[in-house]
Amino acid sequence: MIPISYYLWVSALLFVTGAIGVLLRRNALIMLMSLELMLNAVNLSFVAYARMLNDMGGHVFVFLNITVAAAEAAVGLAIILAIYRTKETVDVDHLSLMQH
Amino acid sequence: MLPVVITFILGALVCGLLLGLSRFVGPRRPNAVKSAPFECGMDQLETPQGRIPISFSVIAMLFIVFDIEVAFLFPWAVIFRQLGFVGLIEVLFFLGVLTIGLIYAWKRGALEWD
Amino acid sequence: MFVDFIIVLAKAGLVLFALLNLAGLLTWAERKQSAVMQDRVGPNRANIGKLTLAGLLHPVADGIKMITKEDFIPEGANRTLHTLAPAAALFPALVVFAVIPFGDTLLLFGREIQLQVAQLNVGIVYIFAVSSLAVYGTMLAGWASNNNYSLLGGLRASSQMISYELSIGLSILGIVLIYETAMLDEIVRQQGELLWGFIPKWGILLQPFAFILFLGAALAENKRVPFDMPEGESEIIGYFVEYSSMKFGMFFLAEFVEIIIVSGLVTTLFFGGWQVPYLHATGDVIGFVWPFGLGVLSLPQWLVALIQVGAFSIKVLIGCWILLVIRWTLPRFRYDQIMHLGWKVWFELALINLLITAVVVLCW
Amino acid sequence: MDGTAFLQGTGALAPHLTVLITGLVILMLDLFLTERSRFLNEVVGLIGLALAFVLAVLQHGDPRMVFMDMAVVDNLSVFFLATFILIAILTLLLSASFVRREDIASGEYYALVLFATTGFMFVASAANLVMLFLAIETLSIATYILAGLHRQEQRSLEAAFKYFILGAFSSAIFLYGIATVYGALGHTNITQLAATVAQGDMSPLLMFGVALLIVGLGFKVAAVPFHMWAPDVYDGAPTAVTAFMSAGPKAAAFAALLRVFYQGFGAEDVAAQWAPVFAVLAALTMILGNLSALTQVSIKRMLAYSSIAHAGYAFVALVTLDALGAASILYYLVAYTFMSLGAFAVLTVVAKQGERHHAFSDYSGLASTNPILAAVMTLFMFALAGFPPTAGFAGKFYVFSAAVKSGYYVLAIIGVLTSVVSVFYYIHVIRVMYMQEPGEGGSPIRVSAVTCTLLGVTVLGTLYMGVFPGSILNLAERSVALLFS
Amino acid sequence: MTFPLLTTVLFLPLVGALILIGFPRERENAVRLCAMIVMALTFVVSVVLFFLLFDSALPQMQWVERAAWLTSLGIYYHIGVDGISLPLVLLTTLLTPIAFLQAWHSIEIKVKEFAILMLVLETGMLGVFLALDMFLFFIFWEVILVPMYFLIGVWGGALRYQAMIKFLLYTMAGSALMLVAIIALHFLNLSPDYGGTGEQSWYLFDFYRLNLPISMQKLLFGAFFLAFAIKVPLFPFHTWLPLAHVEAPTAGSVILAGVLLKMGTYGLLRFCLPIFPQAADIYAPLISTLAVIGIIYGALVAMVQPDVKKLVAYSSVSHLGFVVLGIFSGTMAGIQGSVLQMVSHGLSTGALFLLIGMIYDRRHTREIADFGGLWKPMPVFAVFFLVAMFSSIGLPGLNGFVGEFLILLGTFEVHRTFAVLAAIGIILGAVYMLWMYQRVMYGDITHEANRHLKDMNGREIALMIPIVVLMFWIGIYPNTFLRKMDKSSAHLIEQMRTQRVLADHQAQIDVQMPGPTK
Repeated sequence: MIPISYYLWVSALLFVTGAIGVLLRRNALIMLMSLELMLNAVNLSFVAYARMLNDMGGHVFVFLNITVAAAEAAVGLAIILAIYRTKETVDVDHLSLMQH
Repeated sequence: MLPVVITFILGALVCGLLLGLSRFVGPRRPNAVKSAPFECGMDQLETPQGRIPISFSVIAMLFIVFDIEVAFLFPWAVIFRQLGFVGLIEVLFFLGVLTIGLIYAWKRGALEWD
Repeated sequence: MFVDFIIVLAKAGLVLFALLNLAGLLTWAERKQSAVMQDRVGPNRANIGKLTLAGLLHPVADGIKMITKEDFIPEGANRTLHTLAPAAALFPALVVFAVIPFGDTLLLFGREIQLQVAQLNVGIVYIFAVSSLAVYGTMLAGWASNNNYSLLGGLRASSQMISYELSIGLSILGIVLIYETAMLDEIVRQQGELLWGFIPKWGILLQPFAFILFLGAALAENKRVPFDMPEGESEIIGYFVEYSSMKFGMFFLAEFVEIIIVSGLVTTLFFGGWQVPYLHATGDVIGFVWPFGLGVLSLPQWLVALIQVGAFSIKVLIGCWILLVIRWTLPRFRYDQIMHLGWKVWFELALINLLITAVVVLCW
Repeated sequence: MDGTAFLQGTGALAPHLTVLITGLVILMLDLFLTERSRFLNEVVGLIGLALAFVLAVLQHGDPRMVFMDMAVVDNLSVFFLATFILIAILTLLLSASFVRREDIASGEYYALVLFATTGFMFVASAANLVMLFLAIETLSIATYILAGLHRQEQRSLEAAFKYFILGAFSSAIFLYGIATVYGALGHTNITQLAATVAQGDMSPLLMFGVALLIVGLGFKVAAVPFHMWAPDVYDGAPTAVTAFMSAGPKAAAFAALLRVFYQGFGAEDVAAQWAPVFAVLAALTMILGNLSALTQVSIKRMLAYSSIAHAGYAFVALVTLDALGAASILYYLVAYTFMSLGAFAVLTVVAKQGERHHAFSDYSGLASTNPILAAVMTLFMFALAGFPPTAGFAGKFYVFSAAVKSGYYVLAIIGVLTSVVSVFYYIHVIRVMYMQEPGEGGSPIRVSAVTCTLLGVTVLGTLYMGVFPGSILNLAERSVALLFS
Repeated sequence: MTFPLLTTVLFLPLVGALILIGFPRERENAVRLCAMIVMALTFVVSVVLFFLLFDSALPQMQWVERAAWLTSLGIYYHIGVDGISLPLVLLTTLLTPIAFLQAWHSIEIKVKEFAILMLVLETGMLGVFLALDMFLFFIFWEVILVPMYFLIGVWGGALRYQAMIKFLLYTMAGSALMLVAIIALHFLNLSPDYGGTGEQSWYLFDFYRLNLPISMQKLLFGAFFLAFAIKVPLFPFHTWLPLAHVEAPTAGSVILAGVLLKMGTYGLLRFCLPIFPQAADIYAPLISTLAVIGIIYGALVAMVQPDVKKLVAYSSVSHLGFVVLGIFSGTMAGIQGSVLQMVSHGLSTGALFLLIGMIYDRRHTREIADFGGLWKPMPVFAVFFLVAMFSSIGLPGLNGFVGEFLILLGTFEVHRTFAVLAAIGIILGAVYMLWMYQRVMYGDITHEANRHLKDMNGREIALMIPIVVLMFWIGIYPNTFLRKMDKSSAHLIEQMRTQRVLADHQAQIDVQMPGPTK
């Protein structure tokens, strides 16, 4: 039996990886994927806790979170696509119209 | 869990074996014409990195949404009889909202292909 | 523990072995079938000595040929992904079968062996999940080939696959609603019951509409005629145009494995799986009951198991044959027709079917 | 859940559902409308919102949990519901001519506004952290799209993207916080968190979760130092959307803060942990928000920073953990709604076709070309700066009263001093309008009847809440009473 | 319930402003006339109040009106008037129409807005003097800034932006802290520890009863003092004043010097001293010092000004130093003198600004060097100027003398040095004024433009007459006014004394019975 804390650590690690990805990567798509990574890391936490607490709630929440993640991904993709079609790039460094 | 793991390993082995066979048994004599992209004998005008039709992306997004819908329906379907009438009403509302989304996408032409 | 492991290994190996061989056979069957339908002879050349075995050696020859052909990767392609793509296409097809029960339990040396590789309580979800992975193979193949046509073909193929996946899911849901479980063996077991005492409770009877929807969607998912627009080997170049050697073979193989899986699923969900009508499994005593209670006949357990596996196999084979016939019967759709059908007809029909089923189940 | 509970729950969520269904109806209706009949979108939206408002107001009373304890109906939620519906109504009025002028797909626009409003409303009614998260996501996703709805406009897309990335980022952090709290306490029911905390000791895990919740919500309200997305987003988004964003999501985030930190973690020993953090956030937000606003050359961007600063004031009240403080947050949010939407309405009008005119210089001489518009804008500027007798003054007064009452003198002093700083940039707008000659193109601007109505309502609201703040504050006090019982 | 007289006075101008909003903007004369009528009405009402209705025998607030406003916080619409505020009310209602009349022709653009703003301003100023509820007071205190901002910003001179921003930010910075202090007082009043009533209240006289610890008093006193000192303006917070005065239109300057500055001194008298008597005692020397510095500094700087208006502006710094000195002397004479001096200064400086405005309308310059020999073309003007100047200097027989005399008297009782130094300020005042007068009025006409200047017309004379009459009245028979403020001033001092005694008593108890230290 793998202890709960292992799952939590993995989850934390994934979460931080995702966060770093969002903050450091300049490619919009990779940022989006990092965001998804963060959400799924949390899902891992939820499941681990739910297992630990022997509570169905956590599992249900994961379901909901997956939906949210999907909706977020759809919207994110749509935005990135719209940008790509006007700018021909998904590099966020080119998104600087408002930095004056 | 174990049977699934074993199946996965076996499946991966088969795939690896097939890949390995073609890699190591077959001859290897590449030349320029052979490794050029196949376009019925014409030279390739541009490499595929430009835009792709937007409809594919739209389909992908629609799929995400509706696939989630289906995923939500699975647990519902399993315990449907326990939920009873209330379960039906709630799922009707859920499906209703998504159906409106579908009608919207439909009317807006997201499902049209030329 | 170790014995368990061995048993599982044996089951998994057996299933894989059967799958691959059957797929090989199907390539032959398809060619023969087409020959029959087109009043031709079909494959008959490959031989060992004088032995042609009605062309049965062709699949073997094909295999050898593919292995010995050159495996080249087009210029500018992503080598890793290009290599990975066929595996990604074949792998899901190979592992899906793990949850399909091909028989009831077999009592052997005092050990109860489940005739199913993996008895998952989320079997249907597993199928759903794993078969979705096949999209990656298509997508990667199209994308990694550095070829415009491949890319377009890959996009079309994957769009088509995901579009019909929704219908597949929704049509299966009707079955889940009725049998109230996502376990495939449980579904099969329930199909052994009788309705009003004489009609087998098969899915096809309870969900005829879902069967049609499922079959159609599965065909499209499998990119078989009439939905073979993305590959259309006769005139269109599809997503694996840049593949040669065994890599191409793997795509080919995957297609035939999928045929078996579709057939297996149809059997399991709609045709009672390994159930033989009126053959009950009650403890170790088997009653063979005529519809109007004419008499009882007991069969030994191993025989029952054998009959069941045989029944399952026959059902699957018939399914495969029907799929092959369809392939050579119908003309091909246009791509816009495929998508139109998937989103505007199949999906809605599946939804309506599901809701009607729900209402009926509730009012039952 | 049996049928009765289901019906009860549906009844309790009637306002939410009304707004949601109105949005869906608009979405469908728009598909069948022609250019001439497009006004029906607004009509339907207003009718639906009005109905929802009535339904919401009817619900006040003792707290009751519905939908398996996922949602709660109490006076606090009713107040917020009313506020959110008000925001939506005003936004609809504000957008009517804007959407037409900028050629934005109006069906989608209104539908999204209503969906976002539904999200706000669920935030107010959430009795469970996960429910709260879902509600926040609902509103966020709708607002991401709204921000990018001007698809031909690169700035709009850029804004949408930035908003999306940081919004989703903060959501993830918030969610992680929820997961951690769930792990630490074993459930996520807000109304029972307090009891659970009281039983057990405060584990580091719980504190970690609370910290994550703070960061997540901090992003949502754009509290310094989590504000970096706000100016660009507010600047780039279509102005009507900016108006909506400056009022709605912010109010919703405060509703969430009240629920989580007052109702959930309001116990004294837990509060001792988070209150100082909020105090620092409040101070930073007020200072940096106001100072950054000073240097802007675009009024829209200036208002964006000012919006950050105003969140800082409301934050001050949040620190107090006091009934007056909580009530003053509610009051402030309503007041800010009027002021901000009014000011942005003027912005939409002055910006003209294509939204090119947001610089201070575009307002020069507005008083001679459009005296009434200038006068209205002046009122809003004074209100935002906190001059009596406007809603802005009353709001700040209550907030600072609460701060002083709870002994946060330093925060109150920072608050009043930064208000003085803020006068500088608000006054600048007035100065440009009244004390400079109109530049070229300084022609009278036609203001549509709907926009006039909106301006009238916001002006009246701003003044009424300034002269007779008592009525709304009483309502607010009654609404927050349950947090302190 | 009696007729709400004070409310009438207070809101009559605001009602006028609201009526004016409906006027068409082209009908400038109608707008002017209407505004004038409203202002005149207000003046009449306040005159009636002052001379006929006010009972000078009563020390308390009179005509008190109290109505619930924001009940949940205990805020009331609470106004009243006593002998200290009444003269200032009268001053306000007098100076506003006069200032407006002066601007009859000199304000030509946006007349409607100007009239509205003047009316709003009048309400604001009256509100400050009438409010008994601290919240109400603060509202009026802040409201004034808005019209004042526009008056300077729209109709002001070349540097008006700088002037108004400086004016606004200075004032607001001060009042911001005062707001916190007011709120703090409210909550201190809630707790029984400090002798508060324990009820939700913002009533001024409830705050009088508070018995706060010294340290707290010091802080709160500081917050109040800063707000008022900036408004007065006391040295060294005066730097906004010259600019604002010079850049404001004449009407604005008149109001600013005549009334607005008095709000600062009024605040010191009404709030700082009675609420924080001990802190006031502690800081009195320091503040008196600042006042004296202001007196002398203002006078010296005024002396070297080339600009007449600026000169008068600096003279205000000097004169208001006297008022502050008088207030912080804490004596009956000092306080009475201060109140009187507030009125006098309003009259004299107001008059000076009006006259400067008249000459500016004609010549569009205010440089002393540009004038000279004005006596010849404008004899009437010169006479009026002379009277106003003498009044400002404090010539006996005119109003300025009485106030300054009383202040010096009061100060002499407590701080002789300050009194002596302040007296030097008077002399300096005479010097710069007379010098200026000499350069402007006497001598030869050096500029041709000055030769054919028109003398004052009927309107201008008419608006100067009441001021001059009052100057002489106060100068010759100040008792009319002193009598009215007598009881109230005494009452104020009495209150402060009892406070001190109470505090001392408390301190003694503390010493005798050292309780557990906090």
